[in-house]
Amino acid sequence: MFLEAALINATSAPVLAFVLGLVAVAVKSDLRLPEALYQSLSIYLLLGIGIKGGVALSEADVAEVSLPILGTLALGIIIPLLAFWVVGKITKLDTINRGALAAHFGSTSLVTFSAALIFLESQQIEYEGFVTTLLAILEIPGIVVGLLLASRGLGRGLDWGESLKEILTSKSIVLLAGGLVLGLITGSTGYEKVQPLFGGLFTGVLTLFLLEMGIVAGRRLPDVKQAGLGLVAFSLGFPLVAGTLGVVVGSLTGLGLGGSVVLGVLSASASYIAAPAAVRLALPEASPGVYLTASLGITFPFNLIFGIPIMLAVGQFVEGLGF
Amino acid sequence: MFLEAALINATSAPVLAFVLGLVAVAVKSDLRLPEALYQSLSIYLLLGIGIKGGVALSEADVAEVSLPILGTLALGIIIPLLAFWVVGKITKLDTINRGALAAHFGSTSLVTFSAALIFLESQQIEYEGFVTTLLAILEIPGIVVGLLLASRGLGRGLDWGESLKEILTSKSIVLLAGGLVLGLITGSTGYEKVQPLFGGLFTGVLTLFLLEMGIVAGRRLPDVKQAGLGLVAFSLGFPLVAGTLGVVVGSLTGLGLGGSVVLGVLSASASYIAAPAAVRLALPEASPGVYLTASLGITFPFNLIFGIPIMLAVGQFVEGLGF
Amino acid sequence: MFLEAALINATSAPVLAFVLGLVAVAVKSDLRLPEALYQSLSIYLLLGIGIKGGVALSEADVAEVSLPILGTLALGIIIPLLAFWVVGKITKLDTINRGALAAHFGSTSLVTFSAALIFLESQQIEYEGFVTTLLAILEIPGIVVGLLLASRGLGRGLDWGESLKEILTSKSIVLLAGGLVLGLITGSTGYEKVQPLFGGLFTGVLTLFLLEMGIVAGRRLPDVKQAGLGLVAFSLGFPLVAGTLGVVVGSLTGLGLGGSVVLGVLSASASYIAAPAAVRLALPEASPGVYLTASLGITFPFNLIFGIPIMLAVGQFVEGLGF
Amino acid sequence: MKFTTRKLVTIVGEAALESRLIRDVMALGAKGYTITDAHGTGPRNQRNGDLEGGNIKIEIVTDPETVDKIVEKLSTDYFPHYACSCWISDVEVLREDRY
Amino acid sequence: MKFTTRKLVTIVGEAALESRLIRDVMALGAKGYTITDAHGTGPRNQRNGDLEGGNIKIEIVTDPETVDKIVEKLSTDYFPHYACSCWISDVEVLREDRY
Amino acid sequence: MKFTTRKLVTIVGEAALESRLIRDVMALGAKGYTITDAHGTGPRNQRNGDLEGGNIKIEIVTDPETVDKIVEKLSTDYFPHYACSCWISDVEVLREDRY
Ligand SMILES: Nc1ncnc2c1ncn2[C@@H]1O[C@H](COP(=O)(O)O)[C@@H](O)[C@H]1O
Ligand SMILES: Nc1ncnc2c1ncn2[C@@H]1O[C@H](COP(=O)(O)O)[C@@H](O)[C@H]1O
Ligand SMILES: Nc1ncnc2c1ncn2[C@@H]1O[C@H](COP(=O)(O)O)[C@@H](O)[C@H]1O
Ligand code: NA
Ligand code: NA
Ligand code: NA
Repeated sequence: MFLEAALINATSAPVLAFVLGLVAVAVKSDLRLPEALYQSLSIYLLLGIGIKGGVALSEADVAEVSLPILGTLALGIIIPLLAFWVVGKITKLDTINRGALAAHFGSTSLVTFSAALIFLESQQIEYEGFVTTLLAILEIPGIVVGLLLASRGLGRGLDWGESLKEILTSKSIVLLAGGLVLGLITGSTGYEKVQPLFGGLFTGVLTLFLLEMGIVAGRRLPDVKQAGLGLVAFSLGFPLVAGTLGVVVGSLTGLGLGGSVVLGVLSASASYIAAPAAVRLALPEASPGVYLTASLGITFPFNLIFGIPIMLAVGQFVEGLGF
Repeated sequence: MFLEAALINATSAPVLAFVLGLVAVAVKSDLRLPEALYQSLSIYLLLGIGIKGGVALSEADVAEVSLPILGTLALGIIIPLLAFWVVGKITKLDTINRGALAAHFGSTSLVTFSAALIFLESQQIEYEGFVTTLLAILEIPGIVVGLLLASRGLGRGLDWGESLKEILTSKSIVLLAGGLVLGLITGSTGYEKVQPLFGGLFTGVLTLFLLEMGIVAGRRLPDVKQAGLGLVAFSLGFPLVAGTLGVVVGSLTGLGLGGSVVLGVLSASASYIAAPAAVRLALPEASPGVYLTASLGITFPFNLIFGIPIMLAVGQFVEGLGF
Repeated sequence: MFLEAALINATSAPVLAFVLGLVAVAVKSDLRLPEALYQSLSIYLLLGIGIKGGVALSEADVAEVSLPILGTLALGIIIPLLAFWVVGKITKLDTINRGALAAHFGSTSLVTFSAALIFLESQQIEYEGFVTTLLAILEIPGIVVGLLLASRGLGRGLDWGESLKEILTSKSIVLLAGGLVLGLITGSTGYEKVQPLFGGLFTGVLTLFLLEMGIVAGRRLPDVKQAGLGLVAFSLGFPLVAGTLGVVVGSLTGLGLGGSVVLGVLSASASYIAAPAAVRLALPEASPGVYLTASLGITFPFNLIFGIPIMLAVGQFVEGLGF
Repeated sequence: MKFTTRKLVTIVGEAALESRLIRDVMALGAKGYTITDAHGTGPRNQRNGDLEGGNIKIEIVTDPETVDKIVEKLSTDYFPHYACSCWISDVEVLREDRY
Repeated sequence: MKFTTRKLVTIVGEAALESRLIRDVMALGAKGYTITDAHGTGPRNQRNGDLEGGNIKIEIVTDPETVDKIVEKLSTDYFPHYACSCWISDVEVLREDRY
Repeated sequence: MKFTTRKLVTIVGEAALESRLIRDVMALGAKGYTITDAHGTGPRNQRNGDLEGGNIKIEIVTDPETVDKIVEKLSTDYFPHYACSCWISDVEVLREDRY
């Protein structure tokens, strides 16, 4: 059953496109999506996911939503702390780089999230529409906690005002949060009119996007060799730990199987867009060769291909425990 | 009833996206659609609107179409003259800038037009498919009349040959007029095949486009403060006058309620693509700080949010008069 | 009947958009698709065609497929040899330019292929889904044979290792072949999810793409005057010869009417993307003014408007012979 | 290698001016030009909020006489009305008859 | 035509730095700048695999004193941490008060 | 601030040449380069209608010996066959060992 689910995930068009991107890099092809297309697709994904989440939220009731939100907030603080501590145990990285890693693994990956939704749909497992709200919530605190942890290793103080402003007004947050509000206001009547674009084309667009992600991740692969065993172990093992935590929190706060799995995937995933941008500006002393290699070169492909079905298995196990 | 319609308009996805764009500028976000996406979306809108208009025209009969076309031509000459005169009365601008404003308010805004169609559809009000033809017709004469008026204030003569060539062969006119002919020839059988792109995705694409328009308009807002009360009054009041004129002409030339409202919106709207391009090249002495602030910074947002439902109210009133 | 089919082809939205592009150049409009959009659309077409071909292949059985594949391989070698010989007869071009032309006419045009599929669908003529496989197969050998023939005229040797690598890892081959494999693996269940993007929007996207192709071809037209009668005769006549050969081979290897016509169109079409890129790098001595004018300026428009319905007529005639 | 001295003129202006600038520059005797998309700010921009939309940067390698003609043309037809910058530097080229 | 001598500073750096670089450069007295999108490689890039994503090239025509201030700022705030290149050349301009 | 004199080589050529040009330039000893997308016209373009599609502009800051090698390579391998322009100017840099 697990193998079957994993196979369905691995043979879906988006995941295969990701593999095609890896292959294109391996054979040294000049294939690359135009920068403007890549940016356009990511605007589409962020806004579309936001809108759909908002529409779902407009139909959910507050009671149902508040516990999961609180749980997610807690995860947003606990996961980066845990990551910081684990990295300290199994690598020799300094405080700054540990904090940078904590920021990345404390935040989330929109694409992994989207792939998880498509996977659940292909398995006919339902999930709460408002999980997008959880995505938006989990995006930010991890970065802040990570920066906070790193700043203890800095000779200088961090310019918190500017850093927070840059994170909160960054493109991805404005699109995601803006989309949520837009969807909340326009509701399902308004959404109907834009469904052909934001709904119907979603999996197709994600397929194109993952092609480019495969290329980007493939270019990172050579760095993995230099990364050191500790970092590789962390990038593969930590998602399982954090992901299981997410599933459990989801289950405890009242999410169904699907919702818990999504929260697990969110917790397992590492950011490679919002976090790197914030860390690069606020924490230039941290090495992109460490944090991008981990999040984009290892954790992202791992989650996409293995992490998602594993989280489902974990979800089913936890459900079986029946607390 | 009017408030209800206004609310439906204001909570539609495209208008909310426009507001999101304004907010993004207000919070100083770096959100911006890639230039290539913005251009691609505008090509899509122009060609798609042209094609749909052409298909509708292929099914209309000449008798029905000719009077509204004549009426629109008349509007294309009267509105810029009126604008030139009104601007002279309520501002201290010189002949050149008055002519530039006349060119902008004599021409039309494709996006306001599209938003009006979507609004009418949401209100289940029918409109004649060939209104797109009216859009194409109203696009050009206003610019020519405006330049003509301005040229009286120039020390030099205007290079009419070049100016007309630049207007008539400009991207927007070629796409709109070319789309019309394409739709006319291919008819509804040919259109069926491209409907999923040009029809199904239309509202969604307009939503993305309006996000960027919100950003562009938002960046113009600071200029509004320096614009002077006269210019602001003109930009808010003139659309109502010209729009009412358009509704009445539509009604008198035999358009139904929907068609009259569309012609009203077309008359009320000011150009911020075709006209600025033409004016900038033919009339560099005119100040973009005046004409763009008026058309893009004030009139466009006003029409999008208030003007469209107001035109419907005007249309219903005029229909009630029953001439 | 032939005229009727030709008319249906000529009044389809994609072909009309091509004509609109030609007109835009003729009236000296500044209309141009943004470079990034053009590239994005071609990625979409290549990947989408590949995926659909792969899905079809996953449902075909080996027996049915193998003979047509062998026939196509034979065409991939015979057509460039024939082209090289004919060019030698009717023009005064040197060995290098003859080889370059052979490479172009030995390879194929994706857009002509796509237009042929849409045309057949509009005629309700069925074709084998795996024709895309034939497209991918016919893409490469012609280029290799052409370079081989040209290299006899070179003072220096050709860097075959690098040239082959550049051809095989080029963007178009990776997308087409990668898409085929992706479609083969994901099958019709996986395809269903991406159908709205890669299936539903196909004709619409091709319409936009052909608009740009019209502009590009239109810019080549002035060169046609300088091309010499021999080259023009070749570019118009050779497609008919090669196309008929293709139809016959298709029919002999067991393809139905639709499939034979597609193989005919593939044989008739000349490459203007893969071949020029390969020839430009491997054979810089050849003149783009010769090979691009022939393939893009003459053969491409000819095939798009006349060649496709002619191939159907040839197919129907060959079918009537009943071998 | 035989190097020759030429001038490099760099013009930055509103993108809408592209075709006019090219026509004028070539008519004045330039044998080639290279254009890149650009954006920027200058003293004028800040004053009166010119048209949104990008700039282009045109680079022209040519001889000093042509430079003078180009600069003259800019001064009369472009500087007064349009957002437009220009600077000139010395360069060395091979194949001197091409520039 | 009255030409004046100025300096042209060219800075190539990670695109993410755009707004910071502009703010700093203008604060130090530059009256304008022109930006183009770019990509490239340098000695640092090859060493530790910096962020993917493009570079920007900023060109600033200004006087020698401002050049010194800009170079100083780059040396303290940018060179140590970011992928960033800089070179300076001589140019001539018209309308000297603009630069 | 310690400035050192270097040369700036600017090469404009068909975009398809990008990877070859970079490989050659780096092999000849350049330590970095910056590329921007460009389009343009030159004497060759007008003669025989080369490939549609853009140009790239490559800028390389390096020492005079490497410049000579690059120019030599261009003269033998690129100028005869491809649309390709090149010009050279003087620049000053900081951190001299980087260039
Ligand atoms: N000092 C400068 N250095 C570099 N580029 C400049 C400078 N001043 C102006 N520019 C460019 O020239 C354009 C037009 O300047 P302006 O005419 O002042 O609006 C600006 O948008 C900049 O791209
Ligand atoms: N020698 C050079 N010539 C031209 N551009 C350079 C050179 N070295 C570095 N660059 C540019 O400066 C950027 C940053 O260099 P680096 O700090 O070494 O990563 C590179 O990505 C290149 O675009
Ligand atoms: N005089 C020039 N000034 C600036 N760029 C030039 C000049 N001549 C040629 N170019 C550039 O070099 C490219 C190749 O020139 P060509 O080899 O003549 O086709 C052109 O497309 C232009 O971008
Ligand atoms: Na996480
Ligand atoms: Na109007
Ligand atoms: Na062929």
